[in-house]
Amino acid sequence: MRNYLDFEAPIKELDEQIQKLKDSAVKSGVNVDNAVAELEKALVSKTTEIYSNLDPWQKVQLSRHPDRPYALEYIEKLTEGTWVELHGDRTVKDDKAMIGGFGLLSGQSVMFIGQQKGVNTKMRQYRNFGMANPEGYRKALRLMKLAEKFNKPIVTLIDTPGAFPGLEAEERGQGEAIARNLFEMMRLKVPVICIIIGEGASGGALGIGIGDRVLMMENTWYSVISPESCSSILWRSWDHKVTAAKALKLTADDMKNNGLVDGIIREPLGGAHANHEEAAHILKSVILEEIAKLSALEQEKLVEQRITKFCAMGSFIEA
Amino acid sequence: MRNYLDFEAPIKELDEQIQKLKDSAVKSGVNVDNAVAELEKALVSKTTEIYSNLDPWQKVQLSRHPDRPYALEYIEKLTEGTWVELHGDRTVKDDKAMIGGFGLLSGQSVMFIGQQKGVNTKMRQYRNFGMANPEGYRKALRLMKLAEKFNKPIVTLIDTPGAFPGLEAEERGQGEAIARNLFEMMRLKVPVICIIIGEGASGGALGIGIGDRVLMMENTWYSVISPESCSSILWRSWDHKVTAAKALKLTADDMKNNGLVDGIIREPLGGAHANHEEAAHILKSVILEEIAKLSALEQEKLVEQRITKFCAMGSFIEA
Amino acid sequence: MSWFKRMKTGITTKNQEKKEIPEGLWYQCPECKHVVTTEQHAEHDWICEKCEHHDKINSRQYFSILFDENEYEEVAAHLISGDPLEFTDTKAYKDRIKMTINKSGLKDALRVGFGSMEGQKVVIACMDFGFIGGSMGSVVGEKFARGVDKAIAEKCPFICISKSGGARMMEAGFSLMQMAKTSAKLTQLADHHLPYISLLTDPTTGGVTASFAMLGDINIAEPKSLIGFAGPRVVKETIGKDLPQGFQSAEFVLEHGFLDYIVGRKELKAKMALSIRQMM
Amino acid sequence: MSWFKRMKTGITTKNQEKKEIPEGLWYQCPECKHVVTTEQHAEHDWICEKCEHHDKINSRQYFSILFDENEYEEVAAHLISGDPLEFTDTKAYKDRIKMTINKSGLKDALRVGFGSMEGQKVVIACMDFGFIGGSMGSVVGEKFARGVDKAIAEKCPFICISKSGGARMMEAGFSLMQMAKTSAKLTQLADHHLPYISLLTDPTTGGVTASFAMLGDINIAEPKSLIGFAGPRVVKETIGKDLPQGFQSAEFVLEHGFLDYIVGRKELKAKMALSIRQMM
Ligand SMILES: [Zn+2]
Ligand SMILES: [Zn+2]
Repeated sequence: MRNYLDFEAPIKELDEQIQKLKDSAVKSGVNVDNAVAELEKALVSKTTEIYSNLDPWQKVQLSRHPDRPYALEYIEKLTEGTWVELHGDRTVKDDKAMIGGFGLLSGQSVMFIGQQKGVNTKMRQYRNFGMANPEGYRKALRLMKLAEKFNKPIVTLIDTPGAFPGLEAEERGQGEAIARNLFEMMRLKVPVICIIIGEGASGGALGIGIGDRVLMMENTWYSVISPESCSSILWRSWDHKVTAAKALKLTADDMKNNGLVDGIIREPLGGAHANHEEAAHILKSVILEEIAKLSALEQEKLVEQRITKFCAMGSFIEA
Repeated sequence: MRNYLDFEAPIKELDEQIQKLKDSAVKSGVNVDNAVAELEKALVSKTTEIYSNLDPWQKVQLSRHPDRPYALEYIEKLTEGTWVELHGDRTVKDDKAMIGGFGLLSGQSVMFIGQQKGVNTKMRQYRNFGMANPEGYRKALRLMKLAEKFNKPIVTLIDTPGAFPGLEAEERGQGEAIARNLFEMMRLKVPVICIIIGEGASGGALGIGIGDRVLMMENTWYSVISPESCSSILWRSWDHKVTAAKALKLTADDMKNNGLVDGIIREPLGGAHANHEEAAHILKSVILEEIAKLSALEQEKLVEQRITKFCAMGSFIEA
Repeated sequence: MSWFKRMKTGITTKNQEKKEIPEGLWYQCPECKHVVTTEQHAEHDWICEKCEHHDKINSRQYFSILFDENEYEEVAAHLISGDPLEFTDTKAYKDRIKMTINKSGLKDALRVGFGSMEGQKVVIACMDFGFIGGSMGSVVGEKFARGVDKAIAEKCPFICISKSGGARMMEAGFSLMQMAKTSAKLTQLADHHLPYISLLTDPTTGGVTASFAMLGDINIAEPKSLIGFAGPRVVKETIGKDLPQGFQSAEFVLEHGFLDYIVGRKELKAKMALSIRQMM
Repeated sequence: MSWFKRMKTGITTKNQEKKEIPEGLWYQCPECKHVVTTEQHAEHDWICEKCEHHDKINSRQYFSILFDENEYEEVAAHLISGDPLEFTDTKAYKDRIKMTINKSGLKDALRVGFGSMEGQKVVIACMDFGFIGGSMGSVVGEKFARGVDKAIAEKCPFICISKSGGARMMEAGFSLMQMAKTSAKLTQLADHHLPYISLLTDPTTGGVTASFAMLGDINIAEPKSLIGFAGPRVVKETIGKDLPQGFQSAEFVLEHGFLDYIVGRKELKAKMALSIRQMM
């Protein structure tokens, strides 16, 4: 059973019609191939139409689509049984909202790190809704340093509604943990590729988001705040989230145009949630391609370019 | 009011006689200078006699003498108002049993780190009797890395009955914290001088004890276990602590003879507790001398020598 | 002007400036209600002489306390904010900036000075809460970056005094990336083995805490400052109960291992200068 | 020899060997009391087929599981303990060593093998609890050191399987310094960017936990192993109350962030080999 967002209603309708037709054919024995083909053509064209005209708020909704693949699923599909999850920050805890470990990507060892959301009610709790505590960021950093030691590239998969704003998170230094990651990731001597696969909310996303390539999948968002929170702070009401989503320029296109991310990764027709296999396949080829390019650079050059890139971000007037 | 150990009884007696004589002179106006001088001569000779013939268990007792100066007092005397204590492990806590910070030693900036025991009942609690938790070892490491960044020598003052064996200490990885320090101290690129100023108990002591020079003050002990615990494990009773103290070869002389420490720091007559000023003075000149020697070495050489030294420790037979 | 009128002016500070710059002739301590003349208050480094309450002050005031003879050269003073997203909420960002510049006399939420402190060359960056809540936009990031460059060029330490509500939402993604940018600059400072002291003052929260404010070789704070990543209201909502007494105070943050020391403003210059001497 | 007599031999393991090497023809699981033949038990890698209880095993057994075809070259096999302190408690250390060597057939509490694991060259150091409780004396330190040297010479990973009660008191200061020595050797391994996997088994405590056992590039453990610095009895005495369920179990240590993964003995070889492939 897949889930449909409001604006996916026409898609739902066509999906159901096709299913009904097929079911009736099974019962009646009548050949419905032509009718199904017609409907499927209509489905493609409807889906294309809807997905070509998404507004920012719709992309935000898609980034949170319940059927969307999460980090672990991508990693498992990418590494085909060679992923070994590694745990723990070596100080206080193993954070279930942040996962990491080596896996082989077409034979090449890669350190994968990502925020992990839960796939059902129980797991959502277990994964703390993809909101990491400080120990999650520290685990991530430990694993990145491990990858650096053995000269392996790092891929981070970003998908978080934010760093967890809990009491213990504050006690154990959420701010320090994220800050430390920014600092240390900036000078990792191996290629770092960061991919926003869902939600890229603020410091919680950036905490594993310093890379030589920062890429956004088509139907994701990345900004300093969620549209809802922005609305509630600036307009003092939750009702302006659509406006806020637009104002924040948080889509992949906007972020790319503003030079704040390096590229956009195409999703299958109808979004990553409509075809997990293809989404993973696209992801894999992008990662392999980028690793090949980045591995060609000298380590010093790599770090220098990374620093230079982030230092160039900003818009101001020399009055 | 100073405290006297059992075997210091003759010293106590002479101290009291001298005081009584002086008191009576004040009352009576009689000149007692000659008599006092005689007694003081006797005191010196008695003290010399006692302190030349200390057995290992007596040295253990002296290392715990309640009047003995602790790390903070030494540091303050050494740095003459230029010590700035730095706090925190940047992860979970500030451990009061482990102190650290820069101070100027005759104008030269030095990172001082040490276990700190409490000077009275309340402070003993506050300092956890000089038994650090993992965060203490992590604070120490953080400060050592800070010193390394700015190319400043490190001096550690060791005085602990052991790393704290508490529940939270285990939860937060006491073993990992000490292990990490051994590993990281081994390759610090600045001179490291470790001085046992009181008790040097096992891994808790070694956790800040990896240095280019490891020195023991005269009346201290350093071993893998306290004589009491050793007695209770090997003899299954606490009664053999004197025998255990002897068997463990834990005195400065024994440790030096076995090549497990690099040198012995002389204490004032009657022990460091009898003259804090002089003890600090001696300490200061030793530290300055060692820093001068070690600073002359290249960083790589320094690290290599340190590693080689510890790798040479051991006694075995190539059968 | 009658005495009464003066007094009234003194104790009524404009909302806009959030009590950072008490005007008029009198200052009343918000904690203990003690009243002194503004001249006396300034002489006491804007600390209440009775209860030690540290009044929130601005970059001009910090510079006057820290730079020898209050002499310093301002770095990148001319930068002002662009409007990369053409952002409009209840007001256009462009207008908000213009208005704030006019009202505050500041160009943005960070000023950078180069001068000497107890005879040692030093670059000091200092945030101004009066400029859109000390929020971090592109100008803050760029000025911070140029401050670091100045310190590297002068081979001197870099000090940053933080006081911030966090991100500048009207610069959205640009604001977020200033966290990355300032951290990047600090790696360059570190490569040159130059000390960085981060002074956290009341309040330091959000993206500033999660970037340069927590990255000091030593992190220090003024007493009782509010320091955190998530604001106390958000944390309270998350946990669904009241926060413990002193939560997110400087003293709390010290106990949890993130501050090297807390220092009163009276001892600030001497102690920072000593710390710098120890690291240089 | 009657069947009864054989059975009795089988389920009565000698105290000296702490159930590491069950002799005879039958093995009874101490957890679920399930009985199998020792041959079956060995075929199951000394894991109970019913309840998955991992029997404590020795270096010979680990080597047979991990090295391809059980082929390996032993490193520094000839080292035996000196008696640097001429230590005597209820027995002279010299005699204790001699006796233990005779009884256990081991030279000391660590054996080091060099061979291949799933076709990859690897040095494996493995502790024997049967030798004075897997305590760390000079020989353990030196063999560990030579194992690291071998790995460096062969440019291959180093694996250490820990199982230890901690220090060897009869070597006092020498024992303590083996913590430093083994850590020093690991810095050399790290300089060569060769992977170090630390496998912690039941039990791993004391000085071993506070040195090489916790220093793995990845730390892994067998299920339910007791892992800690202070032993549970000491901790219990310190806090003056009962310890929580599962305290210091591998699962507990994983939750607290110190283990990368827990792995059953059946999957041990394949998973370690994969981890090594990922780091080489
Ligand atoms: Zn007041
Ligand atoms: Zn069983």
